Amino acid sequence: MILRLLSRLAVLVASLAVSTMVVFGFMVVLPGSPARVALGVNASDASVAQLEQEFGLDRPKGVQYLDWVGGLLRFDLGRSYVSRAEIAPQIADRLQVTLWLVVTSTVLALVIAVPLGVLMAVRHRRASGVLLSALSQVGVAVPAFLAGVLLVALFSVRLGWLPANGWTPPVEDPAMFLEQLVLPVLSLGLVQGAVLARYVRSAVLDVMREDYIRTARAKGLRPMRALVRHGLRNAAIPVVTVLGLQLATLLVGAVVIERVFVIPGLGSGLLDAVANRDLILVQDIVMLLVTAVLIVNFVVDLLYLVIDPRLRSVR
Amino acid sequence: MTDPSAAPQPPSQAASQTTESLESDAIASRSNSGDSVASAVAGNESSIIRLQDVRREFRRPRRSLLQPGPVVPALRGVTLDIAAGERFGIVGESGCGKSTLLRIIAGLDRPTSGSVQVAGREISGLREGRLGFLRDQMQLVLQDPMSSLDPRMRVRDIIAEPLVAQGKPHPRTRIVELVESVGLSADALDRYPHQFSGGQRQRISIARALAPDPRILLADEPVSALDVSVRAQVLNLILEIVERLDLTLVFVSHDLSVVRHVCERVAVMQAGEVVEIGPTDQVYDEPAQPYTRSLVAAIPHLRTALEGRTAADLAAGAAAATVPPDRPGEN
Amino acid sequence: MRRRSGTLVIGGSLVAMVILAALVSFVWTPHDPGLVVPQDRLAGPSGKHWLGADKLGRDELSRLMVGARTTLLVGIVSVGVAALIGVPLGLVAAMTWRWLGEILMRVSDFVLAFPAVLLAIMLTAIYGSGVVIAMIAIGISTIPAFARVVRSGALQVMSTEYVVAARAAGRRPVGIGLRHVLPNVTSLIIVQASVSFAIAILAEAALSFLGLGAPPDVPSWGRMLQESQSLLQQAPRLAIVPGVAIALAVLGFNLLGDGLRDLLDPRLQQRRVEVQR
Amino acid sequence: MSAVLKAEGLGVHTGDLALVQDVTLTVGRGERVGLIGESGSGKSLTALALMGLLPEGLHATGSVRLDGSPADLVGADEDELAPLRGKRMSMVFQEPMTALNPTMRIGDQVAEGMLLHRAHRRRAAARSAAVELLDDVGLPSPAEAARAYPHQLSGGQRQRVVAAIALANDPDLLICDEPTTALDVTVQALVLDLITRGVAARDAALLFITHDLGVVATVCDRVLVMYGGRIVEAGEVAQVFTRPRHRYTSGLLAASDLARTDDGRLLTIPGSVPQAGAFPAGCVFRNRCAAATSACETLPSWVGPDPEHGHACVHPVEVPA
Repeated sequence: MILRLLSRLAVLVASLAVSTMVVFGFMVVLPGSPARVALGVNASDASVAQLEQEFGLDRPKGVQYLDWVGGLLRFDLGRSYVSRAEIAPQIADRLQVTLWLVVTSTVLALVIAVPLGVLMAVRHRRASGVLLSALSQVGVAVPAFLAGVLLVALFSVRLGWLPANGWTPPVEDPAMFLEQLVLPVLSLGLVQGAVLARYVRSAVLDVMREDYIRTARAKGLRPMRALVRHGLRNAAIPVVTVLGLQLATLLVGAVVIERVFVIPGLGSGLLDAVANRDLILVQDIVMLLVTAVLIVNFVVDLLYLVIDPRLRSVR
Repeated sequence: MTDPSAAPQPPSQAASQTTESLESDAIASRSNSGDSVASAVAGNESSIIRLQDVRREFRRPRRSLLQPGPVVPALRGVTLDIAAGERFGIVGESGCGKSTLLRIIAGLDRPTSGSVQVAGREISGLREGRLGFLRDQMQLVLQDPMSSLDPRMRVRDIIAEPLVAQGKPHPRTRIVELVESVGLSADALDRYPHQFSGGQRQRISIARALAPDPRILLADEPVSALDVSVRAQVLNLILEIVERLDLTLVFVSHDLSVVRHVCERVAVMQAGEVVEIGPTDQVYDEPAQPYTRSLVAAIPHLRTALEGRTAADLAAGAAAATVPPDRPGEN
Repeated sequence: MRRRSGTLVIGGSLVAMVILAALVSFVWTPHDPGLVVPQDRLAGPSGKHWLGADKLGRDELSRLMVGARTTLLVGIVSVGVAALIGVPLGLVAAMTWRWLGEILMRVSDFVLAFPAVLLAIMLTAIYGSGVVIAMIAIGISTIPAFARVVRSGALQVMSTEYVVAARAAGRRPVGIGLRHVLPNVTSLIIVQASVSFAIAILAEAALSFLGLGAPPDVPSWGRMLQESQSLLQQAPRLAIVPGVAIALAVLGFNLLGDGLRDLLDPRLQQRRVEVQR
Repeated sequence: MSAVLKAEGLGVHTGDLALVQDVTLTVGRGERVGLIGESGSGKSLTALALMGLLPEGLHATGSVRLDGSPADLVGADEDELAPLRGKRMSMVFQEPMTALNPTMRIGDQVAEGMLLHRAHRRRAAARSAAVELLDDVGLPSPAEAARAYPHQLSGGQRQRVVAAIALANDPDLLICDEPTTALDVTVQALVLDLITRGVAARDAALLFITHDLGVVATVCDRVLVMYGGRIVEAGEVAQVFTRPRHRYTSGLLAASDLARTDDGRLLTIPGSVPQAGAFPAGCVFRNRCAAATSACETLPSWVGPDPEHGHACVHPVEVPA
């Protein structure tokens, strides 16, 4: 078990290391220098050279890479090529915003998906189950940004119940914060919930056909109780996998949703950085998002160990 | 293993090669107890398959960073000699190594050490690409009629496969001849495996095995997945073909009664070793080894049951010898 | 049984509709999709504009039909390329050394950490936006799906007795791969292609929505949706039309994939037999 | 002898396909009855129908009564069936590798049934009773086994655990569906012994389902032969296995006797077992039977003093007087 843990940890560290190379590599294969990109084609050679010197972009690539990675390890993300501001503090703010979005919508997705998925599985031969299943199929087909636009059209434009966009930090005005949070979280959470519900459904369907459920029923457990006592934990194994994979999708969804609702999170930051051609900022934010995904994958592996005793024993 | 002399090597591989092989020979000859068919010891001119101290070890995944995973011996020094034209059985319970042994004879797996000779040629060191002569001479019938035929191939392609794979001509007449020789009609050739019953699929498997005109037929539990009413048909077919084509048959089974019907000589395996070897009737009627005795005593037999043999009697028979401790499941 | 084929029929028809719209758009659209008619600005559905016109007075239906082309093109190229790379990788991972398979799977885990949209944003930061960038990004991020599906399918095939029999018959590894493994994983590949296609449509729409996909003059569903956003008050229809198109296309490919899976999955067929026993 | 289980005209259908038809059987207290048949004979479906555990899409007809319970179990709802299962009737399944929940400790799985049926109200008491039961079924170091997960046990040990679960509440009826088919012979002998002792100690009725004639003869007093979803012959084991009347029974006995040959060839039944539901109308065996005539195209009636003794064959094997 400890070996498995260590090997997963090693994979995590290796993946992070390779990610830094990939992300940095992308920026290096670039034709011309980041300074030229930042300043635009019309900038004078002198100003480009000056920017390069200021940010050490004239040093060998290897040195720049080590410098960047060293900075990452100290949470020093460097300074923006465009605004020259320290990146770390502004990313920290944006990260907080994105975390609010991602965490609340994941919770919402789970709250929707688990009961709904189980219900769809248990009633898969009845009209109600088929109907729910069809609805969830439609939910899966709607991208989060489309859900966002449609929700705004309905609740903000038509009904005027909720603000169409904007962001207020919770410490400033909790009521406003919540009002503005509702629609983006609904857009992300409903769609993720639909996707997840389908996986819960198929996992539960598979488990329902297992022999041990029949054994449990032969003991005298009623079908639903047998499923809850014996099935859910086993069904959780594939669902947790998907949950981990979905997080990457959710992060991307958040990037797009932040654009729809004009929320100053990492996604908006990333898109702004792309628009401003601020490559160091792009590099940092992408690295941050990738790190988040990799860490979640690692946590998923740990969850397996908790759920499945077969992985815990020495084999 | 209760008979200490029959346990030649401790699980560690400390013992030297020579001692071990001597001891293996010793088991073989002793358990044959002077019978004239005692050909297990090297030296029989007519032997077509000869195994010398064959060992196969599998390495489990490592449990610690510091040392490699534990080694699990599947075969602990098997020495066998199978004569040309002989019907030879290998029996044992799950995990005893009988299937590993068969795969090694078939050149589908390589022993960790020891020598495997087929028709006088050493095969244990050869790469799969150099086993052409073996594929010519030796063919295989496997256990599971559901999984041993490719569901996406027509029967004619399945039967022709050994010929196609070896780049030999495979005219339709030959394929028809093969399929008819196993009791199916030629119109079976254009159909797919799922259109056949278990017994018919085993017939197709046999036709495929016969395609390259082999001299040796290896059968791995060929009837254990079949219904009783179909089992007899397939056993008859195998025996008839072996006789007609003068094949050497190596028949692996967990079922001692089936082996008794099919084979002249049998090797009983336990925990990677041959514990007893001899003429089938003798092994069955007067088992020399406690393990063989328990194996025979545990079989629920219709006739003895009607004579009043109960489950308690079976259990007592099974427990008479030391049964290896239940091994953890393999999954 | 009936519901199973129902899934297939609905999915197939939706996909056929999208393909038909794209094909027809090459020879005929109600109007020139790029034609700006100021007096038709935000016109509602009418005999002239069946689905109305956008803020520049361009015909919505025509743009929708031409947009289907973009959607399909990105899907076909990215999924096709991903399959071409992913399938051989999966086969190699399953059929050669185990350590290589392990490494390939770790690498594919790693690639999964870079979702298509993120990859596209990175590429855009450097090369600027475009359909090709979108296709590359979506293609790369789709490779792991194929590699994984093919590997696990191939591992299953490799453990069957008919592969053992083929080896005993003298088939070399390449022959086994081509004659046994590939035919038996084809259904998995088809299903995966359908599902990946749905994901590719979603990714393409997201990129166009962000302005990172097709350039402004090429009609695309995601961009149509984005342009509608400022006009939700006056013309919510402009959001609904491309939105429904995206959703139906994705739904179609998903249902098609599900239907094909049920139709082709030998495990399910076996299960059906078991129930009958 | 009072009948613990009485099934009359039991059938199992999927859509309009009949998989099991007209099964009538009784099992008395302390009696051991075998149900033998090949694949597709419907023997496992019969067992599941008796327990009310048929998979989705299949439904039972006819009637099943358990001594002391007024309700007909066919068509009864879960509220009536659940309290009976695991308490008055229980079941041991074929596949020990999959019959136990892989993520729950063995002890908890055994204790669960006792807690459920109020044999013990306290969790701790149920746990220690579970350990005792595991000891009873012959698990080495039962306390340790109770803390283990299923994958840590061998197939034979798991089947002992399944048997312990089934015997936990001293049921009146134990149904075993091929409980030893997946096991090695030596382990099979021990598990068979364990089951017969467990049943005898509780004076329970045993319905033992298998394809293995030797096993039936060893374990049971009485036997029912199933083929094509119907019971074709029934009677005392000694009677049926030495003087079979139905052509299928005699063919099966001949084909399974590897010591009896005709010129070196084993005796066989021609053809193969049809797919479930694809058996001929009339006598289900007539398309493989050498004695079949046009008279066999109508369903043969039962010949015998009662449903527990007799056969359904138009041309029965003659018994030398």
